[in-house]
Amino acid sequence: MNLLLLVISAVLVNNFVLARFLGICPFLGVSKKLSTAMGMTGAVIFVMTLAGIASWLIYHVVLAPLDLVYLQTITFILIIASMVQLVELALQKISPPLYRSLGIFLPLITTNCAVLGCAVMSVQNDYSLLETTVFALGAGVGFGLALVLFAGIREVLELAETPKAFRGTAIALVTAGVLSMAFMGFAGLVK
Amino acid sequence: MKFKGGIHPDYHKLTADHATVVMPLLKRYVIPVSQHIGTPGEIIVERGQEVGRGQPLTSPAGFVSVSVHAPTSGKVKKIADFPHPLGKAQPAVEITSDGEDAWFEDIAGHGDWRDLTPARLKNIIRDAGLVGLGGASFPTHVKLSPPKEKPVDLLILNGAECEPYLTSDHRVMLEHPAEVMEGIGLLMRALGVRKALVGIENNKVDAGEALKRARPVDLDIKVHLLETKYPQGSEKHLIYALTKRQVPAGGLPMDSGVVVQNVGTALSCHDAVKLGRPLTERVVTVTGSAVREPANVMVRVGTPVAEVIDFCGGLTGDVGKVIFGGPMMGIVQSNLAAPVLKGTSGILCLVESEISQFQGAPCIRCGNCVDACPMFLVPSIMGLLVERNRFADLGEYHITDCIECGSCAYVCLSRRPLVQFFKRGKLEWHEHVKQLEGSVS
Amino acid sequence: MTSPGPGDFKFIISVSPHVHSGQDVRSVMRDVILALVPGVLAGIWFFGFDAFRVLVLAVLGCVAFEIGMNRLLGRASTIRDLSAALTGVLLAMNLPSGSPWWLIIVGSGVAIILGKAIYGGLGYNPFNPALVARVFLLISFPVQMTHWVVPAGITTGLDGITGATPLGAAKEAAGLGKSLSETILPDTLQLLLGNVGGSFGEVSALALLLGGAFLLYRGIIRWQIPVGFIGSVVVITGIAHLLQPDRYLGPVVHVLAGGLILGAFFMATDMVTSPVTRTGMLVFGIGCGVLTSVIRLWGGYPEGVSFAILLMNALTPLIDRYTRPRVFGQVSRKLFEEAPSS
Amino acid sequence: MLTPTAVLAGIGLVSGLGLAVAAKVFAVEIDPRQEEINDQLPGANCGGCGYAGCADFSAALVEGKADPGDCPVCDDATLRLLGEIMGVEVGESVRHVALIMCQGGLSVAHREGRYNGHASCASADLIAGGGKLCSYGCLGLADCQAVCAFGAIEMIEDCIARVIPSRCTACGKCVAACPKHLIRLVPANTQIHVLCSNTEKGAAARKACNVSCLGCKKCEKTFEDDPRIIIHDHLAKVDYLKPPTDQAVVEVCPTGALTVRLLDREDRARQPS
Repeated sequence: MNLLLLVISAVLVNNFVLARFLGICPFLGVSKKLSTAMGMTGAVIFVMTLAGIASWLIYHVVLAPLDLVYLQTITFILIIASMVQLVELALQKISPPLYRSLGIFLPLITTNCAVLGCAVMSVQNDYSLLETTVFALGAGVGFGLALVLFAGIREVLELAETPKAFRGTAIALVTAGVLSMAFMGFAGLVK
Repeated sequence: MKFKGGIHPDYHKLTADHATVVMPLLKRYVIPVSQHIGTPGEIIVERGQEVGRGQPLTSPAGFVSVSVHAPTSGKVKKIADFPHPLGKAQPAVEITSDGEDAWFEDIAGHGDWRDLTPARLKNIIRDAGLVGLGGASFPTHVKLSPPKEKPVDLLILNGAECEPYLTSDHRVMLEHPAEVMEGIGLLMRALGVRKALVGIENNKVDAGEALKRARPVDLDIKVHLLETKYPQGSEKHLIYALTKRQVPAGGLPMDSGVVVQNVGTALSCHDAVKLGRPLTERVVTVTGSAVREPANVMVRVGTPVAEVIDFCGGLTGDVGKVIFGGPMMGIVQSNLAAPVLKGTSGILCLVESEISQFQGAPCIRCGNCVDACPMFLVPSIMGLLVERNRFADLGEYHITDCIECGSCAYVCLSRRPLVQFFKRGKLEWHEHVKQLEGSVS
Repeated sequence: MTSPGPGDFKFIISVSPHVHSGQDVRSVMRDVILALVPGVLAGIWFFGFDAFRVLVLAVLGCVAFEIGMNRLLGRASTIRDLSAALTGVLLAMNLPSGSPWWLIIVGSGVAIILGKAIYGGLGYNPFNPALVARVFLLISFPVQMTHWVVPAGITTGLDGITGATPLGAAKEAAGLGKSLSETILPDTLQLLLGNVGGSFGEVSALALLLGGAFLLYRGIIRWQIPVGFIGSVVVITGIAHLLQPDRYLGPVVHVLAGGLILGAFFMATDMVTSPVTRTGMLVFGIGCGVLTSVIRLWGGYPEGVSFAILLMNALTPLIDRYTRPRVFGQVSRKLFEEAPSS
Repeated sequence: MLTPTAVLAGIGLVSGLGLAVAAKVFAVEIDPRQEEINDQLPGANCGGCGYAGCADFSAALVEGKADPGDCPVCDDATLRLLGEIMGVEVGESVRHVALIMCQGGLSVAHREGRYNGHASCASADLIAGGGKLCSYGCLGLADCQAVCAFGAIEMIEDCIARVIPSRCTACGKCVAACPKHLIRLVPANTQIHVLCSNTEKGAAARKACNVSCLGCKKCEKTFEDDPRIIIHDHLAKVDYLKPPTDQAVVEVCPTGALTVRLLDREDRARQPS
């Protein structure tokens, strides 16, 4: 039962973007077009889940026994970097248009604090392997939900007569603020 | 007997009970060469040549083309660019009448249409320069010859006349029911169909009765009264209301086995076959509160608008717009020297208080236009996309299916010039598709 | 008089159509304000002069901020279209009657600036301005925003004792694990008339239903959103009530209490922030209902209507995109082959 | 101390091997020149060229979809180098500037009606030509200004636009945007121009606008031996390959359609004479 609560918490209540404010730069960078947003969501969910599992394994099989816990962050980044490189190579082959539209933001996932945050959090909260996978999947879906929702709004905002000073990222940040205010409605949903 | 969408404008049928009045012969007529959809004909007369009434002035260039004829007997004064109601000045033949109004000697009746073969009928119709009088002015003989792979089993006569103010079709049906019915018969024979339906809005019950009484015994023609709603007269929606068949998006009526003709066209076809007379005059409703004596006038094609308005008492001081056609789809005129064409169903002179001006305020997404659109498009977002030059996304919103009926702009709270956005959007979309095909191929 | 020659006659040159139904933004906003009058009067009846103070301050605040922003952005004045006034009235109805004056001014500022002007004015704002302000205030000033005053009626003067709203009481009971039967709850009639705690505009369900019916009759709002909204709340709270009657309030109370009627008929149906297609409106309504129920039944806040509508406003662009009607004569969804993709 | 470095090295090694295998499996052949070009580019991924980043721009360059000049950041030396790699001749011979062939502001031209609709020339052009008596003239609804990325077009009066030569980079966007096709790219060193596009006969042109070209051929006649201005369709056209140089010829024109306008020195457009 608490797996369901874990997912609801990761997707809605403590949404990685709108509640924990992690992964903001791809959130702003890729949300201009809905199609790229969906592509990015797929990539992030894939990387997050794999990175979550890999970092749990590395932590519990290698670091903990040899009490090298302080190496946790550097190893997680190393794993995430290689995961991202893998995705980049695959994507360039499978769908070049999506690769081109994601452009600079695909390699950016390496330093994306949401992915690293998810790995570190699942270790800190001492989740089991199953819980880590579910939590990472939920975090990825939450990130995707916020990103797709936000891309929908931004595409409509493109048609608006926004005052010159607020065009582009400024109005996006304001809208993201109001969106996170709305997400606070879910506070307390998970006891 | 209904279609979804559409609006209920107030109808102002001021001239519904005015009998048709014939305009006297004038001294000068200007007959534009291009008066129909399709390639304009080549001019076959020269300056100074004497012509009889009904003598062809141009010969058709290709299949989708018909000729134009002299409205009266007289001399060809000049062949040059004259003001045209649909935009820039275009080539036209100016004729000064000799006062006799004598018919061209070759004009002769072809007897009863029942003994003529369909091919012969179509030739007579083409030579008489017949086009749809509903406003689209598509050459009639082309509509009557659908390709083999598109079988047609039904002819529909459009007597809806859903545009406010206009009453020309109403008068034609009331004053010449027998000729209209005969005309329908000959169109059925030319098209090779055994069934015909006449669609009339139920604000013209007297016309419906007149037609029913005049139905020839040997013809299966049913007259149906439809709900008075704009745009009932749009071909796709008239077909749907009468037969529940849906013309496929981007397709033509013949794709659903139907051909639609205007009741005025049926009358003109009858005159062409029985009396051998080409299409040189038609009933035009001259109405609106900016013209002193609104009337239904039998006008010769090529009569300058100023003359027709003069005949109806001239314009009042505070005229705001002079429009060819109805208030919903009519084309605004800036120069009253432009002549009446075959497709002109009305001359509408509106005072400023009757006109609604566009403001182009931002769209507040109220959804009125989505409810009103008879093609079930989303005019609010399409308009916004055009306004922001986002033409590449218009295909997804099916802009090419817009019939520019104006229902959306009629109910738009922000008075946005939606039909202008869609006219522009269609041009830009076709440009975009051409570029894509260019770059892909 | 001889007809004018070419050129010296100044006709208006425009595209068709040349006539119009006569309805415009101003007439629609005026009708909505008219429909709110019964609700406002009921609020003033129950909460006394204080409620009227909130109303006036909110409307003046919104109009003043709108004038200021128009001037600041060098835009033509948009006061005539009454949208600022309407936002003011709706904002006032979402605030407790005892709200301090500065809270109202901050609310109006947020509603007009953050809610509308920053996006370029009416028509471009993705979120309902009044609700942006209400949620902003609820999160920033929780104490003042939940300072409910027991309705003492205009005649008996005002005494500032606080009384919980029905939903608030139910939430506290659930929190402490007490069963519903022990907590004191107003009976349905009081709920209907509005003799209960709550924001000054949302209490009298009867008055608001009257206004809502007027809007539906005038065709200003479509039935899809209110029916979808209230319908889904009734269904979900109904099931929850059946499963655990002592923990969850019945559907009737859920409908009449809190801001549901005000939200469903006046806030969710705000044209600019709700979908344009009928199916889209139904999806929007049901979405609002589901989210409201989820927050009310299991969430932290007693009242979920504002959050639900804001979240569905965020979803509206996606709803618009995926609930486009099938074009007349379009056989398959994909009849119109896409232009060759670049 | 040894174990942490060993662990890290181990993980690094394993990942590296995995990626090496993946690189083979997902190999995508890239044009060798693309690498070379990519090194030359500033690598700022600013998107000024309209592509998602420098890598994207170099791919487009190789496919010939873009030309080196598109990159606003590269200096001339780099542009020339890119040209050599691509084997394409780069650089411009004579600077060109956009010129609007119309002077028909409402102070000189007449309206045929009051236009009411979408404030865009291309949209207005669809409705009875836009409501100006001269159906060839500028509608002044700033389509060109909207599309000019360098702010080089200003609306100096009702119903007429004018190019600011010093800011114009001859990108050609305005030429495509004008529905009346009034804008031409002309060499910046020319001074004498026929600023009119009306091909109607003299009488009609004069009625439409006071500064219209009547096709009276007076200017054509002053160049008996080597023709520099040609009359075609009642409209004079300057031959920009062999432009007239003597500014005195302008006095010959009865309406002022033939006029002097210096295109290389002005920074602010002068008010119409």
